[in-house]
Amino acid sequence: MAALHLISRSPADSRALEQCLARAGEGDAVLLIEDGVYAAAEGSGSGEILRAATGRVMVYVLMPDLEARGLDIGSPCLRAAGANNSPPSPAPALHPVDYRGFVNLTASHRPVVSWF
Amino acid sequence: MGKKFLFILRRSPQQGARVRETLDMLLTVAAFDQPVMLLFLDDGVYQIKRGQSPESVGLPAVAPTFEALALYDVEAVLVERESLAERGLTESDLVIPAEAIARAEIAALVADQDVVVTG
Amino acid sequence: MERFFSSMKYAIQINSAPVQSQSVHSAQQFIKAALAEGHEIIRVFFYHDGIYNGFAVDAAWPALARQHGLDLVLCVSAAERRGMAAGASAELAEGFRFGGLAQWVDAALKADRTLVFGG
Amino acid sequence: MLDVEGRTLETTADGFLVDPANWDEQVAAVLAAGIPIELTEAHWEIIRFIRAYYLRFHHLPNNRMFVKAVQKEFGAEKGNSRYLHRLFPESPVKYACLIGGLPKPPGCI
Repeated sequence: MAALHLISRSPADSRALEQCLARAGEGDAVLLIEDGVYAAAEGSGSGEILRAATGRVMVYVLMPDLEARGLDIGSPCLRAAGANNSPPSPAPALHPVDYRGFVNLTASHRPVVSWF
Repeated sequence: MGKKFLFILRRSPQQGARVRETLDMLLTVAAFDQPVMLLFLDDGVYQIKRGQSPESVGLPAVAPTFEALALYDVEAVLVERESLAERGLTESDLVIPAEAIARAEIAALVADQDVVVTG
Repeated sequence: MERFFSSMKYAIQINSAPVQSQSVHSAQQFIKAALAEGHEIIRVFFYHDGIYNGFAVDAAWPALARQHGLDLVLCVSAAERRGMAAGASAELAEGFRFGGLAQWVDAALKADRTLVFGG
Repeated sequence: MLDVEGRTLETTADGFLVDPANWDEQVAAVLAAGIPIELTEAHWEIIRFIRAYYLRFHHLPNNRMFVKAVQKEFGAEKGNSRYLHRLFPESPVKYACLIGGLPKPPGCI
């Protein structure tokens, strides 16, 4: 079965997301929770890493945690990371989930790996 | 009802009781005769680096505790080759024998587990 | 609403203190959502600094335990290491009990999934 | 405090020796008498084992690990909880550590 990776640390103080994606397998899922959702924010510097993973892994964002931080999934930040290129790189696909979606992801993946 | 357990250590030593407690968890799983693997990734490879002397600054030594793995029949001790290389280390710098595996092999290893604990 | 997955059994491990990070809250939200989906929480095992949950004034765990009959187990050796175990059973928050690492292994063996919250 | 032939050794509230380096077989005999356990060669074998284990690995096992470790060292006829409980009632690892002059092992209230 494919694994679900949980990222709960901000990319500014942990390389967990990057280090996780370096090992995640084809078809694995990554879920950003808690401060991990900052990877989706402007200036986080994670846009490139996430873009590189697109197609190989599915990246989900826990919406309650994103919204609690005043962010939203359509924020232009991820596009901005590739702004020097022309045409602009497409934003990596981030899939929104709520807690119910989180639970469903844990049911459809095994094992669940928390990266700190 | 057997399960496959993998413990991944990614932190450097001297992070309080944390690694020690994670190791206790692993050894308890082994004492229940469940298949258990240990993988050192990233700064975790420093856990088993030779020549540490934490006692000199009053900190407990963790590296000797890894030598107990063999006593509990934990034979699957793995270390990521790239994590070692990025830190200028080789397998001969380690206090216990660990099988080097490539970064590219880790996804398949993880996917094969039931329970993964990172510490 | 149609459910895509049959009922699952979860073992939950909590590693952080209640005031330390959002993790404890995340775990509680996850547990509520899982129960609402008809899944089962076999046990919540508090390890590392997670043991402080058993001594917190926060009423969220006692309320969850009461409503859903959750088994909340504080690791006795982690509590001892932090000076929180000896004769302290009487001071435990409602719904908690002390247990050994064997309780974690037992839950992980019975569960379909084991999740770890709190770095 | 523990008095052993004129020496006064510091102990914890639970009766464990504070400094494992102060331990010798006379100290062990006094510690065992306080439980009380009458030491036989079978006890000594286990006590010497757990001391060597602690000094080598800087680690103390819980009960479950202890049984497994003894099993690996001495075989299944000794590495089982019945045998160990006969020697050290209640908690084998706790009393083996106590008599061996080691700190209190994890997981015993």
